[in-house]
Amino acid sequence: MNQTTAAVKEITCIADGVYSMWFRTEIAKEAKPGQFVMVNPRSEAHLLGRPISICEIDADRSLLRLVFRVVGYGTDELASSKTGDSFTILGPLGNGFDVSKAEKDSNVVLMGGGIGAPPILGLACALKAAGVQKITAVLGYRSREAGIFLKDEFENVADVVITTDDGSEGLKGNVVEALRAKDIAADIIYSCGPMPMLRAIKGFAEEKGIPAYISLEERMACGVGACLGCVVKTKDKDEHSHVNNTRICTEGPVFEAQEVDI
Amino acid sequence: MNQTTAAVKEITCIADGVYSMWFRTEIAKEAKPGQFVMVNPRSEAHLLGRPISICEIDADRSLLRLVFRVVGYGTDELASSKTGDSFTILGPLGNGFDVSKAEKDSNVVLMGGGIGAPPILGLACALKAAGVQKITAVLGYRSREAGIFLKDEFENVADVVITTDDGSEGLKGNVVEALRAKDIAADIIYSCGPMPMLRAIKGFAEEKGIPAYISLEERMACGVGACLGCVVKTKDKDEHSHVNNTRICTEGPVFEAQEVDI
Amino acid sequence: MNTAVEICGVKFKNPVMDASGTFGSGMEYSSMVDLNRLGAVVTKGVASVPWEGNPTPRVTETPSGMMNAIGLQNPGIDVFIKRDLEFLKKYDTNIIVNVCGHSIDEYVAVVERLSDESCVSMLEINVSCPNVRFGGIAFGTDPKLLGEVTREVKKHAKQPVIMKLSPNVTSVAEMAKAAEEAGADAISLINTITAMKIDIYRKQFVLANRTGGLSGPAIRPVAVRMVYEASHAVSIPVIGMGGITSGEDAVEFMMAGARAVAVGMYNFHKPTAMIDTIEGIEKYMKKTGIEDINDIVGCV
Amino acid sequence: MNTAVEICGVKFKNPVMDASGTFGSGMEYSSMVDLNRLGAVVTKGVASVPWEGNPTPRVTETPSGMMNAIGLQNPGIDVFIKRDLEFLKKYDTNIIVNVCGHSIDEYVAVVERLSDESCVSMLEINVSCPNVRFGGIAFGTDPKLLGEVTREVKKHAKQPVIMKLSPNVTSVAEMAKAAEEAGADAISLINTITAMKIDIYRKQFVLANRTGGLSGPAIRPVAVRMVYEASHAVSIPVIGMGGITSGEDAVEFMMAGARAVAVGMYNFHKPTAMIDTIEGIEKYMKKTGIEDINDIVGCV
Ligand SMILES: Cc1cc2nc3c(=O)[nH]c(=O)nc-3n(C[C@H](O)[C@H](O)[C@H](O)COP(=O)(O)OP(=O)(O)OC[C@H]3O[C@@H](n4cnc5c(N)ncnc54)[C@H](O)[C@@H]3O)c2cc1C
Ligand SMILES: Cc1cc2nc3c(=O)[nH]c(=O)nc-3n(C[C@H](O)[C@H](O)[C@H](O)COP(=O)(O)OP(=O)(O)OC[C@H]3O[C@@H](n4cnc5c(N)ncnc54)[C@H](O)[C@@H]3O)c2cc1C
Ligand SMILES: Cc1cc2nc3c(=O)[nH]c(=O)nc-3n(C[C@H](O)[C@H](O)[C@H](O)COP(=O)(O)O)c2cc1C
Ligand SMILES: Cc1cc2nc3c(=O)[nH]c(=O)nc-3n(C[C@H](O)[C@H](O)[C@H](O)COP(=O)(O)O)c2cc1C
Ligand code: FES
Ligand code: FES
Repeated sequence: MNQTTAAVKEITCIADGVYSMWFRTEIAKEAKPGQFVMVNPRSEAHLLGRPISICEIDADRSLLRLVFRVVGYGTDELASSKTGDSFTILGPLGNGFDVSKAEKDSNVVLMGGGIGAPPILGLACALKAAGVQKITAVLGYRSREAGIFLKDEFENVADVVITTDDGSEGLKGNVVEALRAKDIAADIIYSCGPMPMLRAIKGFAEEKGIPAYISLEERMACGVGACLGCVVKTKDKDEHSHVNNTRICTEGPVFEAQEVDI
Repeated sequence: MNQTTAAVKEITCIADGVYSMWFRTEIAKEAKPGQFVMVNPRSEAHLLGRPISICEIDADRSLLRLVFRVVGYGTDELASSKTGDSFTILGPLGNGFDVSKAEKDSNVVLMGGGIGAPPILGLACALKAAGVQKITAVLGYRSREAGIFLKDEFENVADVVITTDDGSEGLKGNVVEALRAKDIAADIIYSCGPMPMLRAIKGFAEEKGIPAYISLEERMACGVGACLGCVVKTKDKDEHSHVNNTRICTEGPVFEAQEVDI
Repeated sequence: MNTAVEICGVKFKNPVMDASGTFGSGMEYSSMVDLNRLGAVVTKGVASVPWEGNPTPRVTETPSGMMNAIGLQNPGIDVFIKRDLEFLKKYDTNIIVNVCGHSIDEYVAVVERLSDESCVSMLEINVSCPNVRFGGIAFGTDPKLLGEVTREVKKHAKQPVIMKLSPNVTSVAEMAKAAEEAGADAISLINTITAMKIDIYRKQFVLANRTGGLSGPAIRPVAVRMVYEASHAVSIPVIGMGGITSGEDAVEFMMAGARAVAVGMYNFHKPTAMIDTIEGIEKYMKKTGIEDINDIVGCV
Repeated sequence: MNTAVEICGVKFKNPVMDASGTFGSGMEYSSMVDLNRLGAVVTKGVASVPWEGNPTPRVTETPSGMMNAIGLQNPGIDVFIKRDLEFLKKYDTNIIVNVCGHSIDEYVAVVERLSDESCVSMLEINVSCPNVRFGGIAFGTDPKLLGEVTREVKKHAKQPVIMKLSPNVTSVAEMAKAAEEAGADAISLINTITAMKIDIYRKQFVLANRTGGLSGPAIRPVAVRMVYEASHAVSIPVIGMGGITSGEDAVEFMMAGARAVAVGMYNFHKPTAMIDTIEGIEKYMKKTGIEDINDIVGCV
């Protein structure tokens, strides 16, 4: 974990308000899927780093890919940067997805909702590299018009099922509905996306008695476990905090769904 | 007077820490020598405009030249800008130099100290254009090493006398000493520079019984006369404020030396 | 879509005005800002006689804000009536006169002189200037003194009286209540927060007055909190200010409980800040389907 | 060149420490910051039993600052002694334990549990957290209560006691005096300023706790003023904080009267902020020819 200056190598708009960015940074050498970085805005008036998940990692060339949606000041500033611009980045942060939980012959289901898809892509690549045979990625988007991003990349490493809210591409509905509708075999689920989706997945996993690893979000200040800003309620007392609260930035952002109270 | 976006047309370093910048802006059409603009830093954490004098005006091509020394955040940000960058600028502000006070056949002496030289250059050009015959510019700098900037431009429109603090170029000493040493005839003085120099000029003018117009500086917030931040003590009650305080940004920055209490 | 608000029977075409001292008497900015578009023009503090104010430097920048110690320089009420009111009268907007004094008598003197000026819609009593000794801050930090000055001013005022509160207190709710109980028609807040900056290379205070008042976006979260506390403590209308830069900021203050808002130091950064704020409020209303701006007041 | 300072007989290799709650117990940042270089590590507030803290969201950004309403979540003194103190002991730096409680008894319980911990150099009593009801703010805004808690804590404390003051008061000088008179060995200030942010699109408070404490560069000028006022009101040492980002900021606080300084939320922006601050102080001393950092304390 380190704070370094990272230079923008490439930035492209890949869907309505969604940008893909490659950064050159040594952080790539340590990073694993599901971890994230804190990107500091360049404006001195905006002092908190923005947590962004790592989408893809090219450790050999010290490259990190981030994919993000513009929602406010920081992501807007990021989106308007150019090749060669540099940002201060802290990372890699968090636990990341534990690839070893998936057996080589497991039916692994990855579920990504909207801007939750990017970290799942890095995971899919890592699972594939680890020799996992059966990877199905169920990806939910708003609509064809708003953009079905990262589909091609997912198709390289997984069987892909697309859903949209309005049915304009793939199945209509959410990713859990798609899982049921298509009767997709799942021995283990990894997921990232909006809270209602994660809640549905938690319910599904409980019902089926399978493990589901979900990546959570919360407002963060430090990103390293020092400020206690980013906690989520837990079923059991957390080992570090000794209360029913755990730090998303440190013990997470990935949790086994049944452990957290969402 | 207006606040507009101005694009950097050209920026050059002309001496140690001193930059010359041409901006494309409609403000050029209204501006006159001795007036100034407020340049807003681009960082949201720095909200007050930086007052910078107008050095040269090219009204036809809507160009304004500013020459400034890097002393803090705002000037540093300006200095690191590039052609095409844009800044928010408010102006033209202040009264400017009154060229009509100089008769065509007066011995006009211009005195500029360090970063006080730039506004005097624009004045020299305007006096020349108004048909004034005898213009002597006495310019004081730190040293040859620190840079004798704008000398060539002054030589196009005036007789130039250079002084340096260390004698490394021209006369050693300050501009008033040079005036006396060279026994330069002066019917009227216009000046801009550091406070000790302006005080010396005020004394000299009083002694000789000639008018001296001096350009003052003070911390400013609004630049337009609204905040009352930038006052200077006056001999008589000021017409606007009805106390012995006048606004440098509005009634100044140029004052007849005997009117102000410096 | 309705953006008009009413405060103490005075109608404002929109809830946006300047914060006293940041817009002169409107004159200085009138070539860049159409005063007719403003809910009101609030004038720089005026006293019974001319005040010199503090020595310079009087202003300095701070992170996302600024400090000032003007010291209430003003030309006195006579000149003010002849020149500034005469100028402002021509515009179709409310005139709110900000009043300062060193003592209750001085406040009352100004208020009395203004009692015949029918063009003046409201009076704002500045009992919270941190930059003048005995210049208000004592009145603004002691509920008893605040009550006294409010009562005396109310006895002599013909126009509705707004008491302008200081943020430099333990409980702004208590101050708001003291003003209300003493008869204030409205309150406005916040004035600046007392602050200090030191030039470490010269080893001296940056402002000649040593301390100055902090304002700007930096203090907005404090201002919103105090507007919320004050407006929940009283039932008279509240005018909110402190770091407003946009329509969104204005809406935030109104949701906290302000019936109207004032833009202060941001006018220096952007002379059209108030116009932007008015247009920003309208844009917000359109986007969120709000028909009447009064519906959002105190809605959180 | 001497950067060492002494506070209540405790020697600090330099005057720079973290502000409680922004650096955990040092552990989290220890891979990026060499704790041996710090004047002290000040730990996150600890209570007699584990506290859950507030619901989320607990933090949000503001112009040149941030707000937090963590609500003093902490694992309780037993775990703290076993884990955090055990960890910190290994480093060559002072350990200052920040203590919180809902009542005088709770403060005293923690202080007593720490009395045998010889590795603890000082205690900092947080009577100024604005984010916990009965969690200190009352003690921190009423001079009488502040005096009481100070006296009780002093009765049981083996280490020198720093009382941490709230900025949410009319007179911080009065509070500083109350602490001194009741026997405090030192004071530290400022804690955060109570603030509020509203999400105008959701029409709700941004923080679950409604209000939160404002910190960061935005409040630095207020902090400098309060450190000046407090240090001129008492003769016990003052530890200054509020928006420090650099050696220059630290020097400003020391010139205002602080004998040592703490870096708070800027650690989040830049984990090496304290190291930068230490090096910045040394650079300033070199540049200006200051031999002993103690010479600048209160020099304006
Ligand atoms: C672990 C983690 C991983 C994330 N990964 C991604 C990703 O890969 N791609 C992506 O587009 N977004 C991701 N997000 C969400 C992303 O952090 C926010 O969209 C972003 O911080 C918004 O910043 P802003 O300045 O544009 O918005 P503003 O609203 O201006 O931000 C104001 C403040 O709120 C915080 N904030 C706002 N929204 C969120 C949010 N949803 N979660 C946490 N903090 C927020 C900001 O960080 C900032 O401190 C992730 C969040 C977390 C916690
Ligand atoms: C009417 C007028 C004309 C000027 N013309 C020129 C010029 O042509 N070239 C030039 O190099 N400088 C000029 N100055 C000085 C210039 O304004 C300052 O050097 C500049 O504002 C410094 O800003 P900063 O952000 O770099 O410094 P910082 O120290 O970071 O600025 C902090 C604050 O102090 C203010 N400030 C600092 N120094 C001065 C100063 N000397 N006068 C007024 N405000 C100051 C800044 O505007 C800012 O608000 C002029 C000043 C005035 C009042
Ligand atoms: C330069 C300046 C002068 C001010 N003068 C006055 C004044 O005369 N009377 C008054 O009541 N408030 C005065 N104020 C306070 C403002 O009206 C306002 O309450 C404060 O600045 C907070 O708003 P802001 O953060 O938007 O600037 C002044 C503020 C500034 C910056
Ligand atoms: C996230 C966070 C948590 C804090 N927790 C504590 C705490 O536990 N005890 C305490 O006395 N102060 C706490 N504070 C206050 C800081 O120690 C400090 O007084 C304040 O933030 C001002 O300094 P700054 O502006 O440099 O952040 C906390 C501040 C922040 C930002
Ligand atoms: S963001 Fe600070 S503990 Fe997680
Ligand atoms: S800078 Fe505001 S009056 Fe001159």
